[in-house]
Amino acid sequence: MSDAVKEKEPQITILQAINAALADAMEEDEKVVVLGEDVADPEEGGVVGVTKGLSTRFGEKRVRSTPISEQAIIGAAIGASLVGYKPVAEIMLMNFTTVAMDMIVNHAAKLRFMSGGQTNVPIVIRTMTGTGFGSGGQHCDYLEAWFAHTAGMKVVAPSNTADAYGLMRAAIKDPDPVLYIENLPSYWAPGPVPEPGSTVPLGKARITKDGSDISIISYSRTLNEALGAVEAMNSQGVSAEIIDLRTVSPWDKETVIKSVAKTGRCLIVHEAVTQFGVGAEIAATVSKELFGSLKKPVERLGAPYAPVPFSKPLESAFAPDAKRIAEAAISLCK
Amino acid sequence: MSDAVKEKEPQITILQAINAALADAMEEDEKVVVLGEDVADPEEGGVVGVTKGLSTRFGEKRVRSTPISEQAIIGAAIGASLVGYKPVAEIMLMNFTTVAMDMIVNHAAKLRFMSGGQTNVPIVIRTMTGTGFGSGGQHCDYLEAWFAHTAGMKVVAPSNTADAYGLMRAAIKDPDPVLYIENLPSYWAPGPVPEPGSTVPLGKARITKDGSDISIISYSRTLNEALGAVEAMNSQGVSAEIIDLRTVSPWDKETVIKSVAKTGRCLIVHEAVTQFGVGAEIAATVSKELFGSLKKPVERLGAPYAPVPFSKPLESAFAPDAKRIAEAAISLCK
Amino acid sequence: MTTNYTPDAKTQLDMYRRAALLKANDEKSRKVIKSGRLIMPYYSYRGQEIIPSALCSNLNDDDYLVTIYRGIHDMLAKGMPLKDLWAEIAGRVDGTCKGKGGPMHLTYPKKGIMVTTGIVGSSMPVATGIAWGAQMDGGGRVSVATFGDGASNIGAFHESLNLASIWKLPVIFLCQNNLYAEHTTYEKGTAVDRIADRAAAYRMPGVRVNGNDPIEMYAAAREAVERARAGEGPTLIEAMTFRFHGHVFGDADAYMDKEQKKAAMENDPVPQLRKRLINDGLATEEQLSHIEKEIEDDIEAAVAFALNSPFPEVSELTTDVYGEGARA
Amino acid sequence: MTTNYTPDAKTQLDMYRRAALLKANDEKSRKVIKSGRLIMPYYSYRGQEIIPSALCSNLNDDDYLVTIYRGIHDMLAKGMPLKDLWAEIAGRVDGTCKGKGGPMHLTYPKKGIMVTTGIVGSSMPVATGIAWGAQMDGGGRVSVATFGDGASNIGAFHESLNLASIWKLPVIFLCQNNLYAEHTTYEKGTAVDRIADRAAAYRMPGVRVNGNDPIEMYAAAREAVERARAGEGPTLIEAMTFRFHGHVFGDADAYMDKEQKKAAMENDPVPQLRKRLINDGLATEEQLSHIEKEIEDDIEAAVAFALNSPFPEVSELTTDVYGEGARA
Ligand SMILES: Cc1ncc(C[n+]2csc(CCOP(=O)(O)OP(=O)(O)O)c2C)c(N)n1
Ligand SMILES: Cc1ncc(C[n+]2csc(CCOP(=O)(O)OP(=O)(O)O)c2C)c(N)n1
Ligand SMILES: [Mg+2]
Ligand SMILES: [Mg+2]
Repeated sequence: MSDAVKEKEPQITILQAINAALADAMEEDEKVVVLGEDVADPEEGGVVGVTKGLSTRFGEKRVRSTPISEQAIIGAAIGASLVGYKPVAEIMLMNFTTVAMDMIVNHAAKLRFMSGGQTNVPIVIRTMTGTGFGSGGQHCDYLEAWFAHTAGMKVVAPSNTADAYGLMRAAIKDPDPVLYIENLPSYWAPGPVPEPGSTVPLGKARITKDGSDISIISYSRTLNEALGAVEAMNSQGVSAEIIDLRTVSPWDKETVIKSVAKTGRCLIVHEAVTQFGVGAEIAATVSKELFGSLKKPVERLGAPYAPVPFSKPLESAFAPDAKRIAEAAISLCK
Repeated sequence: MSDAVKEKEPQITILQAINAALADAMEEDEKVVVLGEDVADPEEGGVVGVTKGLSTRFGEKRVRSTPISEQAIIGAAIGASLVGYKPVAEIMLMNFTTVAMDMIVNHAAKLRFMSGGQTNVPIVIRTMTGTGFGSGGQHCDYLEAWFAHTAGMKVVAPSNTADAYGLMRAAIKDPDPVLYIENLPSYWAPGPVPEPGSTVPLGKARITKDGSDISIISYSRTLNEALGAVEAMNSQGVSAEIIDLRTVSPWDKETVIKSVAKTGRCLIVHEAVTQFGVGAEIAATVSKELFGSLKKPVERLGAPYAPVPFSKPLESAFAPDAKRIAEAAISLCK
Repeated sequence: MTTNYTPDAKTQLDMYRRAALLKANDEKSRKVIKSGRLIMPYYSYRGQEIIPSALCSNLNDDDYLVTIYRGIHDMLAKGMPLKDLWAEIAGRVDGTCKGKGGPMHLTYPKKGIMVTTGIVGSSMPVATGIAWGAQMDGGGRVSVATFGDGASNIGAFHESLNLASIWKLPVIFLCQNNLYAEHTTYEKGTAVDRIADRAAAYRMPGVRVNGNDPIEMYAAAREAVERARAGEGPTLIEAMTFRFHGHVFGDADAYMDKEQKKAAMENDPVPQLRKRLINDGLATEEQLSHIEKEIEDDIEAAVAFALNSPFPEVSELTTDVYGEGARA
Repeated sequence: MTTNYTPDAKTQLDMYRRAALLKANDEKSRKVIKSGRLIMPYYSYRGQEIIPSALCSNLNDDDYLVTIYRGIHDMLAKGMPLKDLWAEIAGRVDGTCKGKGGPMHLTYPKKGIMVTTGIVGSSMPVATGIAWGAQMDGGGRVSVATFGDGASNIGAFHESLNLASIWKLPVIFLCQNNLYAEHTTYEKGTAVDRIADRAAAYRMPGVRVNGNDPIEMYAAAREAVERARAGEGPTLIEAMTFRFHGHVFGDADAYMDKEQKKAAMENDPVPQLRKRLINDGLATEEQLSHIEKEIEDDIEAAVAFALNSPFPEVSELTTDVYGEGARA
């Protein structure tokens, strides 16, 4: 298909894809409810409008704006889920999960196990994060490693419209708590219109681009940075296979190992701080599983060990971008 | 020195070593203050008595029992530290850090950086955890990986009396926030009396036992389980070098790499869930740094991906013990 | 305090039946633990029996309860079967949670016992959420969070009461004020004379009652339940009581006022209720002895059942982390 | 409300000087952002100037302030130098935080501006802790936490007020009630008619004042400061006000009541104070114009200074994570 034709295809943004997934899920299942700060339409359907229109369409009984009370928000979601609802709760920014960690970690994640399977907590926690808007140290952290380390939680982080839609639909249907990570600067990135009703299975990665020299593993915004690095890599004769993890936990070991077994090189990229980040688990696993057959040590590219800085040049140097990904991949393939 | 002589040396418990470190620090520096639930003597100096005697000796102005308000406890410590105090705050159990994560992660860890170095937060957060007492899913988690992933935090976890004392003294003197992890079942383990005033530098591991076949890296209670595995390993002709990390973050890469470079094999052991745990960072780093020279893939032994179970046989199977450590080490050396 | 809701004879007997069960079960528990037959952290509720007995005389099986580590009295009053309870605290496969939850995480949804939490204050956000579900269902079901006096100082209390009030949720916040939070006295931790007064900060009715007085406690619970069922929103009840045996089994109690404790134990509310029922002619000595004997036998049978139940297979360690069909 | 504390002429002029600075600085900020010369999240405080102006007329340089993302008015009133401020929000090396903190994390300990937080409610626990330090020091210093109406619904509020009261700490909880929390109205989120009434839940004096009235606001602040200095403990002040320009720069305000907003802007408190000072003969038109001109010039100079200051070296990314001598 030529680029010209492609451009004529209808497009929507990631933000719209999430909105559509919520709307379709609510339409299909009346037990799906939405809550969070400013999520209803009198409050403009969320600070960036992800839930816009839902309360008008489904009523403020099912789409509830809350006080600034994150413990109560997650508690409300957990409680309602215990009696048959499928709440989608918004924690406006990922750093604000810090005031609700007890509810998420000690309760949502554990109730199924601690009750011996008598109860379960089918909630989705939507949250957004990411550098790029000069919000500084307390508004941009990627904290997915915490939740991936928490038994009972699932963590997804879409990078495009199809996954944004499909992972949301799957997360809502899932019988367990799912943390759904949205990237703030990517909201307005356009992409193909997802097929209504489509789901993307949790725990399944996607080979976004085939390649033979190196496997680049990423998710969320940095996956697109990796795609942005393709040209630079090609120009140096480096053929990268790019894998979108989509689900950070449980992650798709099989797909990753298979790819790295083929390419012999592995670069893991994420916006979170490298140290003790998600890349560590993947690197440890790949290094072990493919011991003796790797061409190069597994490399990780994440943020430096520092809080997110405000000043633009520092902020720009904080998260991996296409340029640094290309450099790292090319240097690994030398 | 024969065992008979050793036994005559005066001994104290880890609990007493922590208590002595606090008392000596308070004696030396009047800016050292202690706060937490039940920490003063009218409340028995803590639920297990770690802070016993301190308020009687130094006054309830410097040793303050608090309401059950973990956010306020850490906030109080942060605030007092900003104006010149060196608070040691107790969060009774590690799982209760979940209600104070905002204060710890968004504030204590970041204020130095966000203020461009104008302020700093020299606090120590003491917390205890560990399986063994049948406390179930919400009282025993090892969550050190979260804090190790948080830029600005330091994390220590002593395994014996000397380190319990020396790390506490160093943590109190340190200009930044330190999370000090105590293991509940180890409190009453006896050991040599630490030298008054001695410190153990943060970030320095200790080779607890020399060996040539495999490096076992651990900290906190499982370090002692590793020591308990020595006989079984010896009997199979396996000579293990056992390294006590002591500081989990920033961890002593140099000592670990040097040891594994020598032995060619590496087993990392901790009580925390293996997936996305501290062992992942160490395994990823060791695999990379010693790429091509390892005799075996780096192995990790931690808890399964599950909440802590109550039932005794399950609880006993949850955390690595001497037997499983020996098995894993022996199998790696085959 | 309203006095519109005086329990009739049948209800009073029902309350006594529950309270006697709770008392006997606590005594048995401490005996079994002391004997070394069971090892676990045990938070005795002895002295607090009237509160859940009076509460649950007002609840239906499909009303909801979220309780805490010190909550076995609440669960038994709500209908937790003795065998499921004892097998659980013994860590056996026949336990209500297959032995995986233990005494701090007992759950029994069949009787509305939805969550037991070991985190101070965390019963409240969850019970509030359940009440939100109940409100959406429209079936008139009520959700109750029980918690201690110390828990009234933690953030989750504040957020829950505010949300419950704003959304007019059918939830009852039942504070069992036993005057201690672990080793800390009420006064040392709590900057208000009466926790009930905190209700005003949430435009919510708040009432302090003598939780050891069945009539008073019943009326308060009844009023709150009716409010909730009628869609009029939440209530905060502060039920004054006392725990006889320290914070946790093995606690030496040195921090407790000896006189205060002695006085409380002399005013043991369960035998007092018993005496009054007989004095007021609402029950006979024989009737009550018969009930108590039945209870003894049931508990005995439950303990025997529990100790004979097998431990779970070690494979249970990694089940129930995710649900069926979910990728682990 | 007490009326013992009427500000004298000098103090009123001092308040106006601060308020005029705040107003001019906000206007300049929005202009500079609109022009594209600076890019940042900007939370206009326009309309709330009187509150910190009256507060800080009662504070010394060594009193402490912990403020929030919407806090540049608080900082300027407390003495943050314009150049340090502007260079910081421009992300330059001459900024008070070397450009690393930015508009949400401005800090200037030399004037007691200890922390600016972007987390709703988190000013309170930290300010409470500073007050604990001040209490131990015994120097009579006061610590102030400012926060919004929405922040009164989060757990940290509850825990902080309780602890501050129990420990009798010299802290002032200053709620700037601008009737909105992001896009949510006060009533929709807050289950109490007056936040000041929540003080009763902590045995603490609570007062609601018109925060836009310099006399009323001054008196309330003065009384709270004196209480704190005298060791009598904390105070909750709810200062009623209104934000003119939505939650964040760029906010379309569609959720706001047009009439309400129009009325508030017509009652702009800064020109009102100006007018009254002249009418009451406390200042002349020339005097005030002169002050305003000085302010304009200072701001202009600060903006120029900021835009000419270099950006920090990229190596700054990994400094100040740990302190000197500490192992990184
Ligand atoms: C968040 C949290 N902090 C601390 C603890 C430890 N802890 C367990 S029970 C308890 C005292 C609770 O007192 P109260 O709320 O009065 O209940 P009671 O035990 O008296 O029934 C404390 C501090 C905990 N479980 N959770
Ligand atoms: C814990 C937390 N939750 C949510 C947010 C997002 N947020 C930023 S400002 C704000 C509204 C705060 O309203 P209010 O306290 O009234 O202060 P105002 O902005 O009106 O000055 C919200 C919800 C946050 N920063 N922190
Ligand atoms: Mg209590
Ligand atoms: Mg507001």
